Amino acid sequence: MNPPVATAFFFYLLAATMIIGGILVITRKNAVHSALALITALLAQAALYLMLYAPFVAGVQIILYAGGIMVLFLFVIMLISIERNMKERQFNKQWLVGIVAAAALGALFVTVYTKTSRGVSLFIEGRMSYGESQNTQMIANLLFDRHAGMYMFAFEIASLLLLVAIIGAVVMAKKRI
Amino acid sequence: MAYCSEKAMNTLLHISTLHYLVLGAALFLLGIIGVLTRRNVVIVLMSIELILNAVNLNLVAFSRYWQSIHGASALHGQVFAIFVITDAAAEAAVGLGILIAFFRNKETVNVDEVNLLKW
Amino acid sequence: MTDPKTLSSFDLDTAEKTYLDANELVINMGPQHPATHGVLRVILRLDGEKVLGLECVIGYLHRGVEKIAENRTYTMFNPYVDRMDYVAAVSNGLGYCEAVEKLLSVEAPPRAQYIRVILTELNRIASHQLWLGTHALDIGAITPLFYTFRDREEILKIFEKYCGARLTTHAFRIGGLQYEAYDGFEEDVRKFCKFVKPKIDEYEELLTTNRIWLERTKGVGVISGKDCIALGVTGPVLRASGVKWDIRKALPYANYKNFDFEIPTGQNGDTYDRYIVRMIEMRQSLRIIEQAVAGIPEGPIMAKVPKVMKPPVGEVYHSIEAPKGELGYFIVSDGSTQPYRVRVRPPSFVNLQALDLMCRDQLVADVIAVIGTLDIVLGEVDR
Amino acid sequence: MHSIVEYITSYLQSNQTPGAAGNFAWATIYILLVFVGLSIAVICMNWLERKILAHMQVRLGPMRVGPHGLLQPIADALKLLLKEDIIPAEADATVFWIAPFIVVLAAFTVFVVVPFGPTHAITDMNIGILFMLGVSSLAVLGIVTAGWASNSHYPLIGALRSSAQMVSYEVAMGLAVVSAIMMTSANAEGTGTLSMIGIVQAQLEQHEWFLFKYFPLGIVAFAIFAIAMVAETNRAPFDLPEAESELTAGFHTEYSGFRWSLFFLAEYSAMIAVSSIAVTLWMGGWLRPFPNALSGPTWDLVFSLFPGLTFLFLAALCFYSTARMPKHPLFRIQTMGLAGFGVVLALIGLILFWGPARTRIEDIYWFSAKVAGFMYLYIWYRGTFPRYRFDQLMKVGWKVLLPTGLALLILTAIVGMRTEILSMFQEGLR
Repeated sequence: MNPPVATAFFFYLLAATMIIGGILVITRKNAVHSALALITALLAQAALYLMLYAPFVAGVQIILYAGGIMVLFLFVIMLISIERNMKERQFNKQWLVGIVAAAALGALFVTVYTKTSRGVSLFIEGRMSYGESQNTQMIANLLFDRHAGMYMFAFEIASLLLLVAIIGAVVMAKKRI
Repeated sequence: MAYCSEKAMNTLLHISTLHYLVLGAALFLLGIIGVLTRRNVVIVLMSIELILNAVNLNLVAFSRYWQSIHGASALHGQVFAIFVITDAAAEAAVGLGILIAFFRNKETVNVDEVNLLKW
Repeated sequence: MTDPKTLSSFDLDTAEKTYLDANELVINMGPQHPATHGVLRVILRLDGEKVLGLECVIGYLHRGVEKIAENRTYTMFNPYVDRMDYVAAVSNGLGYCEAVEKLLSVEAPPRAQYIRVILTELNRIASHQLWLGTHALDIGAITPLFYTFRDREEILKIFEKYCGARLTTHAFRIGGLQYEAYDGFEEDVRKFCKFVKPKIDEYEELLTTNRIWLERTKGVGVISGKDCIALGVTGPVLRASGVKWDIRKALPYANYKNFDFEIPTGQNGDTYDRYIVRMIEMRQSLRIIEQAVAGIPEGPIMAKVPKVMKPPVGEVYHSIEAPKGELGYFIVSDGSTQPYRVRVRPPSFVNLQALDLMCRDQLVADVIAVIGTLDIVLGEVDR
Repeated sequence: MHSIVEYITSYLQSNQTPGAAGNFAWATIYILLVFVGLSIAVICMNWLERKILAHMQVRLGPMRVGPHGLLQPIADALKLLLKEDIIPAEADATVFWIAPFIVVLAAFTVFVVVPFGPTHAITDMNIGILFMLGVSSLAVLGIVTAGWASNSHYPLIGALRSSAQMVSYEVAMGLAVVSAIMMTSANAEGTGTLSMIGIVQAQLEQHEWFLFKYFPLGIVAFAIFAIAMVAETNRAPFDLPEAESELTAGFHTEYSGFRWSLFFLAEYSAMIAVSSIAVTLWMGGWLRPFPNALSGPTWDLVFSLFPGLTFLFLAALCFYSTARMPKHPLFRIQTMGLAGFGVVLALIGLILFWGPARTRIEDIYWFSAKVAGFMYLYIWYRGTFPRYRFDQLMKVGWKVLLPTGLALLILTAIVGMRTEILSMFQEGLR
């Protein structure tokens, strides 16, 4: 069977964008550059969601992460003057701990992912149509439907969490309460 | 491509759930390194976003895997991803609020200097 | 009464020091800023967008008009005053001529007085129209600017026909007028009055009940009558704060006694009241012009004044109601052909003092609105 | 070779968008067509705005370059391209360089899902409207970074203002959009859609524009959107980020030449984009007036004549102006140019009467006509209103539009579910 070159090409392109973006996020001195790198990574991830037949999550990713949260980040970076901070040391002395911890975790992931049962990887790809055109409706059914919706309670809890976050953010940012 | 077996080539080119999981793991590790080593709180928060996104990628990839087993309407992973994005929004709002309050009092954004419970 | 200490509480050095404070932002507005009406430089101390204080830096247009007066004869200095408030040159000339006339103890003949009033009031309308256009432009409404300039053009045409100049008119002479009114002058003025009345309604239609205009001007740049008096603020700004003080009525000069007109006052002393006061003033000016044109007498236009003026030793202060406020001339004569000292009390300069007080705790955008509503002309502020 | 031709032509028989049909060749052609059309629309808009605004303000506007200044936008574009591209010494050069491209990309990418007709869209997405809102919200990133990278006070304040403004108005905008999307589910199956094409088809099936649905809820939602979209595109009376009397030019103060023209391009295409959303959601998208009441072949023919007639009318205007041109040798070339322009317009009009062209162009014509109406509104606002102050702008967004939007959302849900709610009550009573 011919390997699906287009899919592989786009996957590796987007994956490379994400990895490079991630590396830039944690290495840039300037927080604005970090934020821009993170935005690039997030947009690449939205494209990966589309490749995974999850258009609704991709849309939410763009509108909330790239258009909302990251604007908030940029806003805050601009409110606090960063010139002085940029002259300081950027990394703390825990880099050894960081590398070790990351290596240990990486080893764990590698062992899990390469584990096979009877010569077949645990996570093979099934081949079927995923009903992309009904994606949004199906997510809505899971969230809101009176009979099939099992996440309604979780949804309400999430909205409560957002309310708490709003109040928390207002209290934190206010100078005089 | 003599040095690359056909089987390995096949594994590389047939994008499966595993590929997404590896990518997610890599992003997760990058986020961990960022959180542990950076001093700038803003970048630490951004690394946390990176970690959350790695998790999300895994969730959506699993969702697709789950769909291939349980039918098209088994979108639980995607619903989880949406909840995680909600949490990320809440976390960013509160985290940045704390950051602004901190900056206003200490005139710095270094996470090392957050060593008092009260100021 | 506001404590004068609080009025100007910071200088450039403290501004430099506070620059490092993250909560305070020091912004320099001007002298090449489109909204400062010329070369005014305003140094703003901001907390976010809130104004903590500001300082005006003036003098970019200083030409030493008062010093020049000491080296010119009384007649020669007359054109210079036109260059102070170039938007209302006729009023400047009137103030100077009347001050010297007072010093010489002569009075212009009635016909000259009437023509002087007509031209001055026309100039008041022109000045207010220019103010309205630029003020509305500062607040973001582009269209009134073009409407007011279209109609101001008619006034300038009358000036041009009368004395040949449009902006720096040099219309009056000490003791009366140089030129007799041209043929059809009265007809032109009458036509203009008829023409401009609906146009003023047009401006008001665009702005007076416009929600955004109301929100931008109501409660903005509030100043109380007491503060106005304490700072010496005059003109429409003072009247909008509820003080009924107009030199045309209070200390009548020229022949304003003969005319029937009202002095509009506001209650709140905010930008909107100042706008309304000026709009009514335009209509009242039209009323004065109509009465003056109807009652214009025949007769000479020049009083008997010597060719070489040597006023007796002494000093005189004479003030008139210029479009922007009280315009005063203090002239000291040492008996020679040249004044010993001329001191001008320009309304814009004095009114500008109130800017700091009016802008406290307002937003940056309000500073623009307040500078506009003070109706300053930098030629007059800096002289 | 044959297969390639077949591949390209195969799309023509299908009644899908090229994206949905999976035909990359036609998708590319559509992308080119849309972007070229968009650029032409922006150029026309530039000329029209200057002329219309000028005539509102008792002036003539551009008159020198070409007859009635018709070539002025081209002259301006040339000037901007040839101008020196200045990057301030203290600026962050990389970010300064990238920022305008972010804005332009965000403004142009949304047109991927704009439906100019049932098949005249680059693609039809399941999440169409969400995609449009999301991508258009990316423009704020470009504006913020542009202001920051300039490393100057005025652009920074302008950028902060605009980011706060766009983020706040997105909320109200989203609420209004959700209420329109809810209306799409008022059918037998009770399932709505986020697809742009689906939304228009829902209006066709429900026999009314969502503007008039559940009167007055549709109109209120539309009003919220219409206000929010002006704020979203930073146009008068919400043009605070570029309030020239306060912040000189706002976030793009330090930009010049080509990069500045990118901001300009992005602003106008964003205006067209949000107007397209409004037209699609509330005004029936590509549908001609009264598609159900005045149906039948006669009415179809009558309405399909409109595109040609419009072009003939424009041509007539051109000929009228030609007749009124000054009869002086100096104006000979201009007069001939104007006449030639009229002839071209008339030819286009005549081509549009030809059957196949008529049917294919009709949807695009009605869509563009509706969008053009919104564009005129934008210009009209600019000629009429003063500018809001920043806190007042926020007050309008958060204290007026947001609560109204929330109430509207709940009311729309209640009205949409009224039969279910009634039956629930009856069950409860029983």
